[in-house]
Amino acid sequence: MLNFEITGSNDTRSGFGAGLLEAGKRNPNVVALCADLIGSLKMDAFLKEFPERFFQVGIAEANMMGVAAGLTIGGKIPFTGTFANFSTGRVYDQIRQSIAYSGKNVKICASHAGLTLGEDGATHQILEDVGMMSMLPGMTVINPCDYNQTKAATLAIADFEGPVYLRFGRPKVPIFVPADEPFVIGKAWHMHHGKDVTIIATGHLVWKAVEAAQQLEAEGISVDLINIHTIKPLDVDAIVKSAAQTGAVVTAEEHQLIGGLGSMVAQALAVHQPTPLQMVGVNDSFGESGTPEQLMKKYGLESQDVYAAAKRVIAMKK
Amino acid sequence: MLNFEITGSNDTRSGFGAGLLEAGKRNPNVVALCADLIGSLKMDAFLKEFPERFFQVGIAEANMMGVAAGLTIGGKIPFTGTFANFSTGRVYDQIRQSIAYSGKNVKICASHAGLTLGEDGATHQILEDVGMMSMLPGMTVINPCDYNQTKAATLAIADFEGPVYLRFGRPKVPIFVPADEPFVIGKAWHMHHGKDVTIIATGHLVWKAVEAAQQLEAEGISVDLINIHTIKPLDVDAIVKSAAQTGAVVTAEEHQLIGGLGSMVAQALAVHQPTPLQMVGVNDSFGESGTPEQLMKKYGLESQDVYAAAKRVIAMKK
Amino acid sequence: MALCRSTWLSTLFNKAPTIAASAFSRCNFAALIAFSCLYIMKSTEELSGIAQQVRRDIVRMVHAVNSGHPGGSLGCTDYFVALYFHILNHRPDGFDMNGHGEDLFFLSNGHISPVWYSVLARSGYFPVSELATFRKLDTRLQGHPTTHEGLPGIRVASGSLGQGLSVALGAAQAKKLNGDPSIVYTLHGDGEIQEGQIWEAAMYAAHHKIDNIISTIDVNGQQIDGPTEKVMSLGNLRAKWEAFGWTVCEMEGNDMAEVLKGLTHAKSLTGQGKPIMILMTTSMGKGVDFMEGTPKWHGVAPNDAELANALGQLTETLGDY
Amino acid sequence: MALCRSTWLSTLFNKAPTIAASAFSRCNFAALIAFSCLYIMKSTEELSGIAQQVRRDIVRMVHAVNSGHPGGSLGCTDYFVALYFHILNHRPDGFDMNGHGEDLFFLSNGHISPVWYSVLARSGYFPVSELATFRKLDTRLQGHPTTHEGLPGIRVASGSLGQGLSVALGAAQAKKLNGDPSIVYTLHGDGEIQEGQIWEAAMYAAHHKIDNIISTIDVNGQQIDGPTEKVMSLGNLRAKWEAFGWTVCEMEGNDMAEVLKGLTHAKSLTGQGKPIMILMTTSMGKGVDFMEGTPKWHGVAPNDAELANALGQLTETLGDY
Ligand SMILES: Cc1ncc(C[n+]2csc(CCOP(=O)(O)OP(=O)(O)O)c2C)c(N)n1
Ligand SMILES: Cc1ncc(C[n+]2csc(CCOP(=O)(O)OP(=O)(O)O)c2C)c(N)n1
Ligand SMILES: [Mg+2]
Ligand SMILES: [Mg+2]
Repeated sequence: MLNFEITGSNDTRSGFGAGLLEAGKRNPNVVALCADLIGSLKMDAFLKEFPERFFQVGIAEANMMGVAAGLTIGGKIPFTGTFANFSTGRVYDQIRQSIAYSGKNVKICASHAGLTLGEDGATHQILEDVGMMSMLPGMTVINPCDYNQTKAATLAIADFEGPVYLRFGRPKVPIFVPADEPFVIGKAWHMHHGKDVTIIATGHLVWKAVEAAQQLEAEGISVDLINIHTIKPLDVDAIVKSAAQTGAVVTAEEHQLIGGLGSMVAQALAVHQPTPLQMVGVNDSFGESGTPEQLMKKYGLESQDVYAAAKRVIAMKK
Repeated sequence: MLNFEITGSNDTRSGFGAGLLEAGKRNPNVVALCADLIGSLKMDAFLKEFPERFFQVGIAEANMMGVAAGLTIGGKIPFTGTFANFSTGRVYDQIRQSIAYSGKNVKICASHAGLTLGEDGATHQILEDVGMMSMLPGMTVINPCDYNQTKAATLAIADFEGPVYLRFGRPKVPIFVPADEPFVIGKAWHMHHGKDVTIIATGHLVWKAVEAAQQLEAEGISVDLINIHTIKPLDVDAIVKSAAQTGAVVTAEEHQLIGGLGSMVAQALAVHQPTPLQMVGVNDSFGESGTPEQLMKKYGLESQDVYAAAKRVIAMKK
Repeated sequence: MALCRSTWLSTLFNKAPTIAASAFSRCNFAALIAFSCLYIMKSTEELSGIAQQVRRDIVRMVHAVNSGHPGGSLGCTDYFVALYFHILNHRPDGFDMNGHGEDLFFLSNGHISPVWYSVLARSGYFPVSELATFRKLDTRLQGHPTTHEGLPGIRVASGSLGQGLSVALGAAQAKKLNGDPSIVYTLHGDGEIQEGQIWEAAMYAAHHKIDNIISTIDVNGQQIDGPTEKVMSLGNLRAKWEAFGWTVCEMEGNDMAEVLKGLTHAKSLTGQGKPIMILMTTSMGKGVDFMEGTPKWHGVAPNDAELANALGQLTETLGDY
Repeated sequence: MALCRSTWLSTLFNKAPTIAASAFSRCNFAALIAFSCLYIMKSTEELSGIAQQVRRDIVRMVHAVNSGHPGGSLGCTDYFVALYFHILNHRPDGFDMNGHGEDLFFLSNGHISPVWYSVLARSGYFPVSELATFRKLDTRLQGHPTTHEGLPGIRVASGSLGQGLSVALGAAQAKKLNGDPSIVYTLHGDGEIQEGQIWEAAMYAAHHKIDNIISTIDVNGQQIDGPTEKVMSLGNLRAKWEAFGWTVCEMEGNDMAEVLKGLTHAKSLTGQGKPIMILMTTSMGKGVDFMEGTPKWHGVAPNDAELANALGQLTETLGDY
């Protein structure tokens, strides 16, 4: 029905903070590390509750990844916290060798991903993190869309055995996922069934996709709407089935087009079900300073852009 | 005609070494840096000829990238040399901020890329470097296929203004590109024209693609063969035109399928010309120890694999 | 062509400009004898006056966009003013990326961009009015300094900590290759020193005897999560840098006379085969009482009332932008 | 369950096994009183004999695949033998990734995998015959150590330099959380110390007072491109580590008695609030005259004649694999 009630507004990082605290209460092996960004990562509550299970590493992200890998060897489940660029590009080789290739049960939790961190500008606005982490064999990559989904994802990865990259953001965004919606790693959430066009969205773009879908449905265009919270392993089945039904696909993400969700969907389609595709994302450009809203508009990540992509791709159908 | 004469056999890194020496002779602003791998990178000749223009940085790759960025500020054209994983994942954030975002004229030269470095195993066999570097706005990404092309590429990037990632390998491979074949950054080399299937290959896989194409042509299948030495900027025009003619595309690379050339081709096709695609590459797995030949076979990167992919994709045509 | 367009500033303070002989002494670089330099040296009081204005700029800039980093900026204001209005041999009105024949400055702790932007504008790199665009869409004054928008005075992007020393070392080596006797300066946060790349660079500088660099660490004892001592203790910083082969000086960073003395002394130590590190003690938030000595204002902007309070403590000496 | 299945080795040397009281003293970890330990201590001569065999294994392994790193491996052989056959409180025959109640060892300079594999096999972690698979397709004995193929004895992958100290510190902190009084050991190359991550970890260890770690640097003065002094001088290593807050010991690494003394002394320094670093002087290629003291054999395998020459210098004490 595309009738998602907005129950509030909050930042996804607060969903992480709440999930981490809860995970810490449920499992004494959950520990947390932070690289001088406790407040930004919303790790304060965990630190206050479990000071002895919290490790401050200062501004030394490479070391943080190694220490986290080592903590797993004593049976701990470490959650690392820093901004998304310092969680990935700064420490890629460390994650690759000491965590992914070594199969360590580390949860890499990354805030301030994408353009929406706003005024800090391009050095902080990583738009390549999902691509980097998805190339790593054995890595699970999750990009939830609101506070509730982020909290649920945080709890789910605490119970999951293996390295995980969890990506979330800085600004307050609408809360629309029901608090009791189950979070199943690797399983797309089919938000709405339709037959004219498939919209596949992740992270902050899911709400934009909902808005776009509402507009399309109002015009009589039937939308199949898929929330890909888990980018790796990708739910190829759900995507290919939907593409086969609609014959036209749109992807939407707060990430570079090269290497992002769109590229993975393009691969899946080309191999299994060649289908016209239009992608919404950042087109080979760095970000810049501005308010989150200004940036989403300037870089073409608004619901209007998803809507326009849907119209374009429908026109591409034979 | 698919008649490429093999004129010898050498490693692509030696092509880099020869090109670097030559570039150094042509332009006094060319300088080189190395992180304790002079012999592996074949930088000895440059060091001998221009000791005062050579900077040894020891085992400190992050620093090397920064120093290289700084050297450009004095008008120098720095070529950095280390293994491909330490040229990318180890230093991604440094490249991102100090080189790519800062628009510095640094040439990041990376040896021992892919599986073919052989016995050292997975920690050294980066299969994600092309994906990482291609996501960076403003980065030029080049992956030449033999000694001659690597030498030509090295000379070309010395004259090109802007950051470049140049990827090459360790083992000796056939030399088949004519020594006088011009190297044009960003322009695909259309090696053979055909109408039944397009094969797009890069790096060490180009020769495998030639062999596969020969086999296919012998069976009467007409092959359009494209050598993509420049992965970014991608020659989308050449790819889309070829796909429109053949209606079936194969990509081949020594890289993860996720994030590699195949994914960029899939994106280009899905947006401009939805076409069945089969990809040859490493399928979401780390490498391992073994001889280059054993590994190429085990991980499905042989001419046989390109041949089989071509047969599969032709079968996918309506 | 004047090396520093500051005659008007001196006039403001009604002090007779003095010719700095020391500036001439560095001008023996052949290619640059052409643009011989009329370097105007300012008195300590004049510089302190400029610093007051820069501090006003800082709090106004971060207030206007409700974001940015006032704490470190205020603490480092005296250093920046001394550097740009007295120490550097530079060309604000003919910015050249390569900076041949000029001293260069690199800000490694890019988050304190407000103080740098203010000093760059006030020393003539770009119009002071442009400070009003700080962190706004399409600005050249990005949240963290960048070359990407072509702002004069910036030679590399920073913001991701720990990278600036390496870049500066490359620039210093390029100067040596070019036969340019100018000096390269860098500034770092004390928290930033926790990054491993800093120590890679430290080792490199000593090994290559890069003695045309003067680095400074803003030892304000604070970082985002609290006092450096609690977050990740730096231990004996002097011993660390000495063990890494640097000549180490110390300097009180919130006393203009001391800063001038410290930087001049450091300059006298260049050319002796060793890189130079100044450990500069500052108070975060210096000049605005309620911001002083706490990490609380590391990256938080004042509200309207706080701005008024802050401005009440800072004299407008050169006119607000 | 024996902590170390080495009775047969002792028998080989016709020496009566002695019970190591020191081993018992570390066994007050509640969960482990169950597997109380019969730790067999070997004499210095026995250990030297094992080292001869390990050196044979090393040159034979790298020769067999014409690749791998004999130089650093041979230099560190005495350290490895002392550690695995005398110092470590470990369970070779019941490998458990978490290693509760065991001492742990991390090889950060993963390229010297040959010596580690030999010692692991010879101390009972896996069949000695498996050494013949080194670096061959489908082997568990990858070119660089990895957990990926499930080889007992390995707890994290290494090969990309500079990462092992951080991992070991995490493991050491996990032991503290778990109330496990065991010790964590690490080994690093001297060239590896140029990596910035090492210094991040160094600072972290001191700050968190991680005093259940004993790290060792293989100070062989060589790296791939030549002598460390020429490639990237480490300067005063002792001063560096002391400035970073570590207790620093020195030890001659190619004298078995000295190694035993050095490691035992280091053990006595644990639990005092500071991490411990041993600067171990070795000769690269030790035991094979033509490989000694040169970086030439860092990563080059001997040919047939060179192998024969090398084996002629090394006594077969335990039987070749
Ligand atoms: C690599 C990296 N990690 C983390 C951050 C986030 N960050 C920005 S400023 C800062 C604290 C810096 O402390 P310090 O250098 O002492 O500067 P001060 O707070 O004193 O201005 C942190 C952690 C960053 N910008 N870069
Ligand atoms: C991060 C990283 N950079 C470079 C290399 C390549 N490499 C392998 S061993 C080595 C030299 C190591 O020197 P040292 O630690 O002294 O070991 P030794 O040669 O003495 O065994 C280098 C540069 C690597 N493995 N990892
Ligand atoms: Mg500070
Ligand atoms: Mg060494």
